[in-house]
Amino acid sequence: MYSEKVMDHFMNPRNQGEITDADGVGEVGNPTCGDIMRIFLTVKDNIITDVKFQTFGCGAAVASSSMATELIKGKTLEEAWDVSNKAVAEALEGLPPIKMHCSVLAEEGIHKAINDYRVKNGLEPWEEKEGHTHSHDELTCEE
Amino acid sequence: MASQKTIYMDHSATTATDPAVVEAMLPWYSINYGNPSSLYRLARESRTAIEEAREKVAKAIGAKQDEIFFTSGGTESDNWALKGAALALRKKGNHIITSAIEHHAITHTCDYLKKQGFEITYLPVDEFGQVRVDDLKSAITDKTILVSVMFANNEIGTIQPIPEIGAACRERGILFHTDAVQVIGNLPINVESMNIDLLSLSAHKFYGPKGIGALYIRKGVRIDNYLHGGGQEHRKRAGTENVPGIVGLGVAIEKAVSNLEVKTLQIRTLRDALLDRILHEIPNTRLNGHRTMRLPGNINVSFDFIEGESLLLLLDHSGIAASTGSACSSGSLEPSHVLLAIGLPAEVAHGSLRLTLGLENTNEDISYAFDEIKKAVERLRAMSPLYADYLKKRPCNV
Amino acid sequence: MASQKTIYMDHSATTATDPAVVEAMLPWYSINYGNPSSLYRLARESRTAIEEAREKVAKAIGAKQDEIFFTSGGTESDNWALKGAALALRKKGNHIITSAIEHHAITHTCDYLKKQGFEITYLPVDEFGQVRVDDLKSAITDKTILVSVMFANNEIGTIQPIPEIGAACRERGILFHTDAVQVIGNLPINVESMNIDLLSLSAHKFYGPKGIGALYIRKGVRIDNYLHGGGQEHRKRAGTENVPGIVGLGVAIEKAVSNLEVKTLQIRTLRDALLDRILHEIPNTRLNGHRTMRLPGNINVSFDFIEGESLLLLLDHSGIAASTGSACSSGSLEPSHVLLAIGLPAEVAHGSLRLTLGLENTNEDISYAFDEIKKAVERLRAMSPLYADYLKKRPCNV
Ligand SMILES: Cc1ncc(COP(=O)(O)O)c(C=O)c1O
Ligand SMILES: Cc1ncc(COP(=O)(O)O)c(C=O)c1O
Ligand code: FES
Ligand code: FES
Repeated sequence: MYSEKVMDHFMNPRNQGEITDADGVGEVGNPTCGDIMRIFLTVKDNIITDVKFQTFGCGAAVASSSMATELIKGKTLEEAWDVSNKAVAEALEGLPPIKMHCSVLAEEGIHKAINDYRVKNGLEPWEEKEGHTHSHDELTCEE
Repeated sequence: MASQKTIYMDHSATTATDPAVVEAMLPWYSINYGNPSSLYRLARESRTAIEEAREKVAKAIGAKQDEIFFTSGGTESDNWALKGAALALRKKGNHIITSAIEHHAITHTCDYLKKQGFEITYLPVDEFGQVRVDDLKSAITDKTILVSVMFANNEIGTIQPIPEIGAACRERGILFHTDAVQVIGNLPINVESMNIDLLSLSAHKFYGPKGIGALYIRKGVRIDNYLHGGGQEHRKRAGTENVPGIVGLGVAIEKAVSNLEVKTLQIRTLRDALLDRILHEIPNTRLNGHRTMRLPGNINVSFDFIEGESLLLLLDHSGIAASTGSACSSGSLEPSHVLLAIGLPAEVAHGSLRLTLGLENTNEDISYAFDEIKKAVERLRAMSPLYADYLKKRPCNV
Repeated sequence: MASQKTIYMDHSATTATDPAVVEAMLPWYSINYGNPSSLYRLARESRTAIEEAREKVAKAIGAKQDEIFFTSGGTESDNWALKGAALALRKKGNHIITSAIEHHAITHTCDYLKKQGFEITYLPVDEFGQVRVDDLKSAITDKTILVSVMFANNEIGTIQPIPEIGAACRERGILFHTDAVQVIGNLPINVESMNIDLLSLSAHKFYGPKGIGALYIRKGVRIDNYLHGGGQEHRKRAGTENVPGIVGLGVAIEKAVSNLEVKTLQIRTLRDALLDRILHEIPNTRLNGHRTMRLPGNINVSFDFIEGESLLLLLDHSGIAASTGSACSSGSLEPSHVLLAIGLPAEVAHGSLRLTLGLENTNEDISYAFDEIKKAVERLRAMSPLYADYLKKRPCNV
């Protein structure tokens, strides 16, 4: 179901943890839906010098968090803002369709963290996309 | 990458076909391959084999041979029982009672029947997953034609008060179906004394092959046919008989019900050992389902702060095969309707793990599995924002 | 008592499972037994095996992989196709067209649909068993939602003008289903060029296992689900997948469609040899069905003055496995509806013999079978009052 890249990032998550004195923190998701992602940023001169994540969620959510933090580390805030969920999914060599929203979560978490930083520093927040939702399809069954 | 040994703890999903069962099936593929409906010797052999298997199934549940009809599995049996009874009794009424924790083969069939104009009552269950017989009694109306309550649940293992439910239905002259797919080889069944009119079973849950099952239809009970066509199964279920599958089901069920007490004691002992360690040695963990009225091999626990699919992935990496009620593993992003029905908050349902033990599990499996589960839970908690919050909120950071 | 050697000439009833097919199935019973819906490695292997088999089935009929859905056999495929299409399109119309010579899996499903308010037109067939495309065209009304005409008949072997029927349906935007259960391994099929929307097949007719089949559903065609429950088969067909059966179906169909011309030429040559001898060397004998538009292995002949069941018993005694359209062998005392539809008087239908040849039949089988058939016919005629009358009425007693 998952690509090798997803499994690698799931088994060996990069940048997992907490930055206690983070410059920006973003939290997205909802425990009811089974996913919460928290992104911590350290920003110096408009550049993300450190990033960490905490995630409660599935394999795709963990791998997306890990990959997303890799993708934005060392980037300017503008560059980081433009890292889309598609880019995260592609870097992971694809996600099952039903799991795409887990990468959306990563994109939104980064946006929230960047805006948190901006607001804390007296800047206008950038415009975020609409909040993430799970597509509540028909029920399926395990076995 | 991952370790190659598999410790299989997902026996409620399916079981390995017993090699003795496969052995018994083999001649019916390429040697005695006759179509049982034909007239010649080769065909007569197939017919005899089918009737022998039917006898074994009947015996295993206290039924008579001509009350057993072979199907393609539990799903077909459930569909047939419900749709067949509903259509046959439509003139008498359009009300069907079932429970909130049935398998999807029942709930989705009920959804379909609802679209066809039937009214469905879903009985609630208590926090342990049991239907209250009084709820059933008060749900019955003049229009009630069918009650379908599963014998034991596939996720949390809770066993229902089947004889009492059966008696309540019999008293009111209402058909009673039970999905016993999880029960063969785990609990004794007697359709007579338990007042069961219709019963579904599926071979692959008790070391038989996949794709074969049976429906018990009590003599005198008339339900509509479901698969229309040739005159097989006494004109009740069309389609060329899956002879090897039927033979396999026969052998598997005969084995499954023999020595039942010894086998289930063995499994229950292992189960309890693993369950106790999980509950006592991993904090913030709870048991889902009933403590005693429970399938012998079933463990269903929730670990706070973590999500089940990630847990399964880590366990798979350690070679442990298990299951979860988390939405994230379901392809539909809805957590298990069973866990919600026993009152679990969605986020707790997400952190559920089901381990279903079987005949081949050992003490070593249990120790190994426990260690791996503990490590995996700790690892996932270490990355969970919910756990981080919990630690911060605790009076002292131990 | 009876000779122990069996000369099997009933391949349209079922076939021996090819030992290579059984070989391929074996690991999926006790080694790779994972439930394909689960998450772990064992389950992923099953999933991959299923998708590989699906690809093989798709390739064999010119379809795409996601257009193939596994079922428990031809009967389920037929039931699903007809009921699923009828219910999905009920709002558009309630008229279904089929032929007078379909398998009971179609006709009895149509009977059921009729009770549910659908109107069924049974197209007549000509004396050779073929539907006339003009009849079909004029039977179509504004309410027609589905046409189901079998690709080739199981009793008389007649092949229908499927591409023309498909084109006529496509032109009017009407769904076209064909029961191709008898056709795999006998004729090339291409669902694209033949304008087929739905197609049923069953593994045990082409040296695969019993109890497994498939329904092809053209992309974009929406029919209702039939077996409700779990989310298997892309949420279209519930039930734990019969993994060994599916693997067996895949291997069997791949073999069945390879070298098709060589194999069918071999069978056709044997068939023609036997058929010619029967028609020329046994008097008062006639061929039922079409001379050329006919399944390569099919012989269906009527012997005047005798009854088919007795003939089968004698042949069985000689070790020959065959079939008849006689009422006396059917358990229902109705002679074959197919033979009646091509205009055979009931008494001639009673004297019919079906021999369906397969890959393992040899020249020796043919000679032996011919001799035994001739002897058996003579023996039965010698005791037949009809034959006695006939002899008396003839101008001279040769
Ligand atoms: C309780 C219950 N009912 C029905 C089924 C369906 O059986 P099958 O998958 O054999 O169709 C299952 C398992 O899949 C089950 O656990
Ligand atoms: C033309 C035709 N359709 C359908 C079927 C039913 O297939 P099955 O017996 O595999 O269900 C058969 C054979 O039995 C057949 O010959
Ligand atoms: S976190 Fe639920 S599906 Fe990814
Ligand atoms: S003669 Fe006996 S059934 Fe027809």
